[in-house]
This record gives sequence, C-alpha cells and structure tokens, in this order.
Amino acid sequence: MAAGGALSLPLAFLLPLLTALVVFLLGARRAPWLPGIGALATVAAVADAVRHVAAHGPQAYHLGGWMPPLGVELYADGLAALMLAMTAAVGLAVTAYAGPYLHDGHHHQEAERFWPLWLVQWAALNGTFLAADLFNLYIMLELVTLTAVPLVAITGDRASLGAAMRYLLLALLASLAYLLGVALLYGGTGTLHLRQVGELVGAGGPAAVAAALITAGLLLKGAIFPLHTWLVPAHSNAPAPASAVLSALVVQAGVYLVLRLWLWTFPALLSPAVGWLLGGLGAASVLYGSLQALRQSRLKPVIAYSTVAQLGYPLLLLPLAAVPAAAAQAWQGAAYYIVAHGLAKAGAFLAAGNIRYSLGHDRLAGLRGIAPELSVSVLALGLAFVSLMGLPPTAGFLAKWQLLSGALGGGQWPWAAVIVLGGLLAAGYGLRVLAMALAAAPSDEPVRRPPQRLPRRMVAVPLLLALAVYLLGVSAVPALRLLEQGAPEALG
Amino acid sequence: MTQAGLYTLAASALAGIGVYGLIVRRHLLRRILALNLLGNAVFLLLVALARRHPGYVDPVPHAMVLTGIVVAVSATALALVLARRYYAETGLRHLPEDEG
Amino acid sequence: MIDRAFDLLLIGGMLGLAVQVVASRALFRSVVLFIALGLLMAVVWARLAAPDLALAEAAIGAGLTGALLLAAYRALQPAGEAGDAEPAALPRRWALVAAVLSGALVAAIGWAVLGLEPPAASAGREALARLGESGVKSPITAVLLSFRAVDTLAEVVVLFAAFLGARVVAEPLGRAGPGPRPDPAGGEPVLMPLLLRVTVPMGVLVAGYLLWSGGHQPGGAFQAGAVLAALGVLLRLTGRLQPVAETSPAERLALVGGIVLFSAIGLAGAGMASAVLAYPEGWAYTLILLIETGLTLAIALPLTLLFSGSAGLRWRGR
Amino acid sequence: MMAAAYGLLPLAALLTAVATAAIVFALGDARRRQRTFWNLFGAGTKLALVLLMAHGVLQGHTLEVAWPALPGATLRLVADPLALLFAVLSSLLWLITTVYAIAYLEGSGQRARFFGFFSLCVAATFGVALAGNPFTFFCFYELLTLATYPLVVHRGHSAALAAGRTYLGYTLGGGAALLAGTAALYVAVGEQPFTPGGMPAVAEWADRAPVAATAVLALLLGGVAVKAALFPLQGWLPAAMVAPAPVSALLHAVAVVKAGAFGVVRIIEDTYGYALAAELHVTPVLSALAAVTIVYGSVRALAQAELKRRLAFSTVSQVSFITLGVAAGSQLALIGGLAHLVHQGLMKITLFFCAGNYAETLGEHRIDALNGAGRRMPVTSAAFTVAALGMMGAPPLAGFISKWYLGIGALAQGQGWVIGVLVASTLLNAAYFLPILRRLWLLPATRDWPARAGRAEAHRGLLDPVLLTATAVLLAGLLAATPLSPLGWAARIVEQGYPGL
Repeated sequence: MAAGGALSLPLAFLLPLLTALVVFLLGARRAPWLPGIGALATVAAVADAVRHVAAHGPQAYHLGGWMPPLGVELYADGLAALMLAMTAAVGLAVTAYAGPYLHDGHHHQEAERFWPLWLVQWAALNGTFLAADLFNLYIMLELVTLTAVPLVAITGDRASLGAAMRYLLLALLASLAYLLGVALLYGGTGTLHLRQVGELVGAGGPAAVAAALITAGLLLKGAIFPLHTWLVPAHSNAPAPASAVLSALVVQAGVYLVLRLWLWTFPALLSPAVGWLLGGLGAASVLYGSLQALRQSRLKPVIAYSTVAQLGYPLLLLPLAAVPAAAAQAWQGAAYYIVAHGLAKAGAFLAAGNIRYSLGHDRLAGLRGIAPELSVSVLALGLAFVSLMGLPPTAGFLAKWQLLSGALGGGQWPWAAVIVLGGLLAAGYGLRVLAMALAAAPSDEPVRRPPQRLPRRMVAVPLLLALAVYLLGVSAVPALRLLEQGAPEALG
Repeated sequence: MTQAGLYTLAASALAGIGVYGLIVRRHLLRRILALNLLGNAVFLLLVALARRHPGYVDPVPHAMVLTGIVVAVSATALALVLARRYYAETGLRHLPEDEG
Repeated sequence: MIDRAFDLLLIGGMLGLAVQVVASRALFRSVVLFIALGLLMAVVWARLAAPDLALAEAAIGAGLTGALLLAAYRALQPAGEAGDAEPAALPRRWALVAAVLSGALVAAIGWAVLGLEPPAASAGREALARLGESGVKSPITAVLLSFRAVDTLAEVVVLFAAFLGARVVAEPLGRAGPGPRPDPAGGEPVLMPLLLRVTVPMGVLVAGYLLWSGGHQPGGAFQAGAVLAALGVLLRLTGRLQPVAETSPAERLALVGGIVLFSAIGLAGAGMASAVLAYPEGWAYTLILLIETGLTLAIALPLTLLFSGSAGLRWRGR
Repeated sequence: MMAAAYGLLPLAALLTAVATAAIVFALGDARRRQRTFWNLFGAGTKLALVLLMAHGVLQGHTLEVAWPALPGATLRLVADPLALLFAVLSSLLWLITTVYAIAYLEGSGQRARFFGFFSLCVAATFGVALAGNPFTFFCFYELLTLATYPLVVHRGHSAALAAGRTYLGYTLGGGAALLAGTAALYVAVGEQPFTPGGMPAVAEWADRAPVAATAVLALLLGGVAVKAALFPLQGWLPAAMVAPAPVSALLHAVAVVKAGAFGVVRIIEDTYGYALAAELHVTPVLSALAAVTIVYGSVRALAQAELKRRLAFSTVSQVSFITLGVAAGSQLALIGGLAHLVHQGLMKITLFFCAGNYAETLGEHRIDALNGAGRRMPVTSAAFTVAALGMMGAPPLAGFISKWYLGIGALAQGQGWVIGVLVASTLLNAAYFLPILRRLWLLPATRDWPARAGRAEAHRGLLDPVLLTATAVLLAGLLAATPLSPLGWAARIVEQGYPGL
C-alpha cells in the first residue's frame, strides 16, 4: 500500500475544493481575498505536479493506497499536466478577473454564488484531467456539469435560463450515455481503470457498443457537430468569467476525454473508418462553427461559434493517429491546440466581457468608433483572435502547423484542406469583428453614453491571457517535451 | 437465460423507453422523468451485471449505483428548480426552439 | 420456476410502468407512476441481492425524488388551469425517428450484454478478498469509504453543487419548494402533532441505527441521510420547518462540515498513513464512522433544502 | 565575445521595433511628445543596429540567431547580404517615413494605434528580410499582413473597411497557399536553411517527385505573388490606396510589395535554385506573368485620374521588374532586379510623399487639379520630378541603372523580348508621368490655394523626408559604381551567392 506519485496530484483536486467550502462557510463578502489565495495554492500544486511529470515522467497516485482495479488512481502524464497547467492559467485569470467584475456593487448576490461554484468546478476539472478511473470520471463530469449549468443561468434572464435548461438536459443525457458505456466496460473487464480496461477490452461487439455510447456522451459534452446546439446560447448568455471557463475549460474537458479514451482505452477499436467518422465530425465542427460565426451580429455568439469550430481541430488527430507518418506531429498539434484555444478563448471572452461591461451591449454594429478607454480590451480581443485564426506568432499557429504537417506528412489531403480552410474562415469572422472595432463612429451617431469605467484588473487580465498565447507562440518545444511524458503507445 | 441476463435485457429495454420519451416528449417535467428512466436503466444494468459472477455478488457496481442514485437526485433537483424558474420567467413548459 | 416467474413479473411490471410514464396523457399520472416505478425498483434491488440499494432507492429514488417531482408538478400547473396544457406533440416523423433510435439503442445494448462474458477477475472480487484491510465488514461501505473513497467525497460535493446551483436559479420563497406553507398553529389534522411526535424521534433513531450499522450490514451514511431528509421533508410540509432566505452559520457548517472533515482526514492520510484518503492503521473503523456521521448531515440537509426550495430553514413549533 | 555580440544583433534589431510598438501602444493617444521621441528613437536605433550588422557582414562575421519553435521547425534570423539589402532599405525608410508620418498625422485621432502597428510592420518586414528558412519567412510574412491591416483601415470609414476586406481577402488567401506550400516543403525535405543556389535536399526531392515539387513551388510562388502584386493577384493594391499617405508610402515602397518580391527571390534562388525552377518550367511562366504585369499595370495607370491610384498601378508595374530580374536567370538581370528592389523603393516612396504633400497642403487628390502646383510647391514638385524621371528610366537616375542591367542581363540570356517589355514600360511610364510634370510646371494654376499658416510649401516635417529620398534617388544613380551603392551591394550578393547563374 503506497501512494506512488506526487502528492500534488490529489492536492490539485482538494485545494480548490476546500477553498470553495471555506468560501461558502465564511461567505465571499467576508473573505474576498480567499478565492485568490485558493487559486494561488492550486496553481502552486499544479506547478509542482507539472514539475514532477517533467522531471520524473508520468505520475500515478493511488488514492487510499489502493492499487487499481481496487482503488482509484490519479494519473498525470504530459497531456494531463498540460491540461492542468492551462486550466491553472485560465483559472487564475478568471479568479483575478471575477473579483472586480462581481464586486462592483451590482452583483453581490452573484458573487456569493459564483465563487463556490467556480472553485468546485475548478476542482472537478482538475479531477477530470487526472482521474484514471472511468467511474470517477463520471462523477467529475457530473460535477462539472452541475456547476456549469448554474454559471450559465446566473444572470437569471429568459435567454440564459432557457440556455441553461437545454444545456442541463443534454449534459445529463450525455452523462448517462457515458455511464451506460462504463457499465458495459466494467461488466466485460471487471475494472474501471482506463488503461487496464484498454488492455482487457479488445475489439469485440460489446466494446464497440460501449465505446460508441461513451463517445456519443463525450461528443455531446464537447459540443461537437451535430451535438453542438446547446453551446452557443449557453456560452453567449453567461457572464464573462463564466463564458470564459465554459468555453476554455468545460467543453474542452469533453474533447480531452475523447482523445484520452480513444488513445488509451479503445485504441484497438480505432479503425480507419472510426477515425474518419470522428475526424469527419471534427471537420464538420470546424467548418460549420466558422460559417455560423461569420453570420452572427453580436460579439459573444461569434466567440461561442468559434468555440464550436476550434473544438473540432483536436478530433482531427483520431484519423491521423493510425497513419504512422502523421501520428506524432498530429498528436502534438492536437494537444497544443487545446492549450492554445483555452488561453485565447478565455482572453477573448474576458475582453468581450469588458466591452459589454463598458458599453452595455455587444452588438457588432455598435462597436464602431469604440471608445479609447476600451482600446486595451480591443487589442486583447484582436490578439486572441489572431491565435484562433492560427496565424503566427501565436500558439494557435504552432498547433496548426503541427497538425497540418502531420496531415500532409501522412498524405491525408482532406484533413489538411480542412485545417487550411478553417484558418481562412476563422480569419473571416475574426477580422469582421476587428474591422468593426477599428472603424470610425458613423458621423450621424447620437451622443454616446459614456462607457462605464473598467477596473484596472479587468483591463489587464485579458491582455495577459492573450500575451500568454504569444509567449507560447515563440516556442512550443518546452510544452511538447512535457507532452512526450507518457505519450500514448497507440500512435502510429 | 440466467436471472442476470434477464435483467440486463430489461435494462436495455428500459433505456430505450427512456430515450424514446426524452425525444418525443417536450414537457420539461416529462423530459426529466425520461432522464430518470434512463438513469434507472443504467443502474439496473450495473446491478444485474454484478449478479453474474459465480459465487459472489460484486459490491463495486452496488457502490456505483448508490453513488449514482445520489447524483441522480441531485441532478433531478437542480433540473426541477431550473424548470420551475424557467416557467416562472417565460410561462413556457418546454424549450421554444423545439417547435416543428 | 417460481423465482423465474417472479422475475418476469417484476420486469413486466417495471417495463409496463416505464411505458406508462412516457405514454400517459396525463402528466400527473406519469409522475405518480414514476414514483411507483421507484418503489418497484427497490424490490428489484432486493431481488438482485442489493439490499443497500433497496433502502436507498426507497428513500431517495422513490421518496425524495417523488416529493420533488410532485412539488414541481404543482408549480408548473397554474391554479385554475384544467388538464396538463402540454406543448403540442412533435410531428409523427419525429416519433418514428425516436422509435428507430431507441430501438437501435435497445438492440445494441441487448446484443452487447448478451455477448458480455463475466471477467475472471474483478475489482469487486478483490474488494471482497481484501475486505479485512478496509477496517469495516460491509463490502459496500468498504468500497464507498475506503477503496473508492474519492467517489463518495466527490459525490457529496455533487449534492452540494446541486444545492448551490438551485440557489442560483431559485424562485422567491413564496413560490419555491412545495408551495404555500401551512402554519402549524392553524388548522391541521388532530393526529398530526401526535404522529410527528412519534415519527421524528423514530426517524432520528432509525437514521442513527442505519449509520452505525453501515459498518457491517446494509446501511450507512446514504441511507441514514435519506431518512433524515425524509424527516426534513415531513417537517417542512407540516410547517414545523419554515423556509428562510438566509443560510444560517449552523446550516453552512452542516452543509460543508462533513465534506471538510472527509477531505481533512483524507489529506491527513498523506502524513499519518500511506496516502491521501488512506486511514492510519487501526483507526479505519473509527474514522469511517466519524466521516459517515458528517456525511449524513451533508446528505440530509441539502436534500431537505432542495425540497424546501430555500436557502435555510427555521424551526417553528406550535 | 565580439562575435557573440554580433550574433545577437538580428534579435536586438527585431526587438527594438517590437519594443517601440509596445511602448507606443502603452503610451496611449495623449502623450504626443513622448511618443514622438520613442518613435524616432526606435527607428534611429534600429537603423544604427542594421548598419552595424552590415558592417559586421563586411567584416566576415556570421550574424545568426535561432531557436526551436517546434520539433523540426526553427525560428532563424540570419543576416546574409541579400537580407541586409532589404533590411537596410526598410530601416532607413522607416526612419524617414516616421518623420513624415509624425508631421502628416498631426492632429488626427488614434495615433498611438497607428504608430504602434507601424512599428510592428517594420518589425515584420525586418523579420521577412532576415528569415533564414521558409518557416521563419512564413511567420513574418503573415505577421506583416496582420500588422498592416489596421493601417489600411486606419481612417475607419466604410471605404477604408471595404478596402481592408479586399486587402485581407487577397493576402490571407495568399498566406494560406504559402502555409500549405511551406508545410508541404517541410514534410518533403525537412527543415533546410535558405541556401544560395537552392537547397540540395529540394533538388533530390524534385528528382524523385517532380510533380509534387512543382506543385509546392507553385503554391509558394502563388503565396508570395499576392503581395508582389503579380497579375492577376494585384487587385488589393489599388484598393489599399484609401490608407493615409505614409502608409501608402511604406506599404507600396517598402513593406508589403517588397516582402512579396523578396519572397520570390528567396524561393527561386535560395530554396529551389534557379536551375531547378527552370527545369520545372516555372521560370518562363514567372517571367511571362511579370511581363504581363508590367504592361498591365502601366496601361491601367494611364487611365487613373487620382494621383495615388496612378502611383499604385505604377507600383504594380514596377515591382514586377524584380520578379522579371529573378526569372530571367542571368547574373546581370538578377543584379538589376535586386538593385531595383531598393531603387523602386526610394523612387516610389518619394512619389507617395509628394502625393501626400499635395493632398495635405493643397487638399488636392486628382491629377487634373495640380495645374501650376510646381510654382506653388517647388521643392515637393522638384522631388516628384526627380522620382518620376527615375521611374521612366532616365539616366543617370536610379531607375535607369536597374533597367539597364535588366536589359543587358536578359539579352545575355538570349531573351530579347525583355527589351521590348522594358521599352514598352518606359514609353508607358512617360505617358503617365510626363503629363503630370507638364501640369506641375507648365500649365497655369486653375485654383487659388489659400496659404496655410503663411507657408506656401508643405511644412518641414513633410518636406525634409521628401528631399532626403529624392536625393537618394539621385545618388543611387550617380554613385552606382561604388561598392556600397544599392547596385554595388546587389552585385556583391550575386557574385558571392549565385556565381553559377
């Protein structure tokens, strides 16, 4: 009976959780500094976990000292470490941003409710990235859902309530589909451990049915076309910090699990046909999401549809994973895509939140002649969009380059075409927004309502997130070296 | 057919009924009921599979179902509160985009 | 033979009820039938050698869920409105699509389970074999609080999160929960006070027994919490517990205290025992009982509050 | 120690421009004096660093900095003579344009945004110049697109936005082709540095898979052809004329079109090598397109009534001389093409500055409104005249030098038809420039322009840059025989790098 890996693994789950509980116990108003402390502690735990993975390879922590299949294992390889780190960055940013956003006198009630929900969600997200146990993942997924839905509904207007309701019903359906698959897998293998199941499950009929159910559930949670319908109303009606975590983290956790399970648990089932099916859904997401983003007249729906599009790219790994010449680069590209998208999308939503906070709306046409007070936020928005477009010098570009090189290297032209076309479409919707922000005010404009002053921290946070994407755009090598720790054997 | 086999088949039928109800019924309360039917189906499947082993009853699925029941009641409670608030704000008992 | 017939009868009843729940024209009927189905499920669990589940299902699956459903049904049914006024049904082709889809699902799962060979080794078998190391005698309690303790921890957090979420979208006190609250001082059936005077102590006693007995036989924090919650529902319905808009410090402590305690003991395991969520040698039973006591409250209170539709509750005797 | 310091120069110069942009953004609109200081300081520092680099290269130092961006893709900046040709040009003109722009934009809004992106543009141009491999080249090439877009739409009215859309439609489309081509190249041969005469690995690959190699070359050239405004991809350039004059000057004379033309040089000469490109039958197509563009641009220029639009079509025409010089395949033609890279930059920036001066001082945009402007604004008009004559190829000005080398270079290669193109171009240039000169100097003024603040001429900040660049046009021609003239440097590049042509 020994735990094995680094203590920071369980801490990454327990620290934000305990912070949430204490914040609830004391009340956010009485301890406004507490979420920040908890966030920093969580970041420290994640940093330690990342350091361990980088230095000593994948870390497996056996909770309670029980080895699987009896106990639940927390497992951090390079991929999980990257996800944890990305979540920590976004989480810290959102925590810093939400403070002034919520404590401005209008949102006291929201603040009391936001903090415990968000901190529990952070814990659950870390749990999702770490859990190496199919049933524990189910609970983590439910925890993510049950915290995400109230965040969508927190403003309490008609649109957000409807969006939250739809989201909840579909997410519960997704969880149950997932659990149904897990039940079949346990029935067939007698274990819930990801890799043990992978070793025992084989490629037979029951395994295929289980994989199909689990994948359908996760695609629904990951908002992959055609199961994306719930995302846009939910993400565009939520308040800015919630939109940021929902788009940057919550849906990406679904996509992460699709990759995790197909590469570690069901590699035997990943035939070319299955790969093409999943990749095809990813490609459809890329194209459909981008085209829809081009047609929106408000800023937040543009960003939300861009999420649908961006979530499709990592799935392109699945058809490429089986092609030896493509697998390694595509793997790196897909993982880096999730990281780049998370940071850029959080930055974009927070910047959009500033615009909305200040102007009171986010209609694209109303962005003309935007006030100089908002120029930093517009700059942050623009910088984040450049990464979403996959243009240099951003992390989004490096991810796209790797994925594209993988596709070309494997002679997989259709996927390469999707990647290039998706980038062009993203440029289309991104620059449509930026053009409005750069445009001069129409001369017949009535007197503008003076924009509400933005707290400094709310101005700085989106810019810092956007700049992080550029820092990761200078070199992906450190992150990709981390990713090599425990890379899946299924590749190639 | 064994007792466990019988109940696993019953579970799959129950899952089908749940999914069918979820699609064709639009009243929010009915959708929540249908989700609970599906949940019961999953639980039944787990417990039935636990019964197949010669000589012992697997306690792990039982623990999973026990956990699942609490998760299910939590989710149901949240869904019901949300549905009620949605109705109070909009006067609707279904989601509007479902028309036609 | 009799066994087989009984199984078939149970399954038939279960599926028949499920079909009725979906197909019934009257929503109220669907709700009631669903509650009945929950009770039937409890029998099924007992039949499948899962008495723990039978207890939990009866209390939570049928009891609490049923109470929540009935309250919601009433809230969604404006006074004076006849019938269910359901939204128009979907076009026929959708029903067809749904039928095909769910049919395929049934076929796929059915086919899969029939092809599923029971594995030679399983986590459950190992759990039974190593039960002695867990410190408790009931295999399910061992799985829930020792082998897979993190599941239980996370699951109580799920309940807490649902409570938090319900607060976000809560309706005004007057409309929330089971609706208009009776004043216990006003007219109520003569026998009610007497009934409560018997039920409440009995309930607490039963909960305590279930909690204590969980270590070696069916029962434990879940069931105990469910019984307490049922008691809470009863007191809320009879107006002994009145909804209030603020969560009192004591209630806050009861809501999260169990989780904090569980996490703290879990974390202490990293220093005092072999790992996080491991118990020091010889302390397992005591600590598990302690944790379960905390969890009983952390299960009972949010469930009661979810039913009540309020942030807190205040006692109001006659 | 010294060598290591030299090695860091490219990075230092790049960061100077980036830091200038960051400082200018951070200063905001209000702090004019500080912004002016930092703009000039940044531009001056960068020029000094680039000149130091040129010195270092002459001393025989290797100026290189590289770091891995991805496994198998390096960001690499190398100061070879060809890179420095472009880098010196862009740094010098940045400084001059900054002076001009500070005066030109006096009093207009969003200046922090303008100058910030302006600096980023120059950083990107510098990166394009020093890119040591195709991956790096692509990165900066796309960065240039992004950094110029806010400048094109700077005025923010609907026409500017529409032009911006056109601009991005073309350039991002080109960027996508370049991305696909570059990635495919990397997949085929791995990472190779730009190598004068062509990458050996590409030659081997082309032996194995000539069709794929040709397709990738077509993608690469298609990508850079957009910015080089090669027919039929020139449509964005006249549209982008809505931008303020300093932007037109920078875009058309230095940054964007030159990045495209420079890309053609890097791809033909340093990636595939001329011999391979010719073997794959790509160079004849390229020279034909260049010739068509030269004639097409000139013909379209004839019909323009607005001065800046006429200059824009003139750019379309003139930039293709560089491509033509590359595609002709002889040393002399390449020298002419590379010299023209600088010469055209100097001439065209002068012309745009002058157009800006007329617009700013007289409020005139149309050619037919400039009657008699020469007497009113003699200095500006004299500069315009020098640059226009240079464009036509009148000796001893810069334009004559490059056309001369192009002509004899093509003749040496047996491509006599190039002479025809040159003659046609000269005649057309005369046909659209001489009428302007006639109006400036010979026709009486039809309007009575009010003097602003007691001055007849444009004010100092607008005038000095014009004088400087016009003088440079003159000197580049007169001193062409010296080793450090643009021609001398171009000859040095070709003799060292491409002895095999």
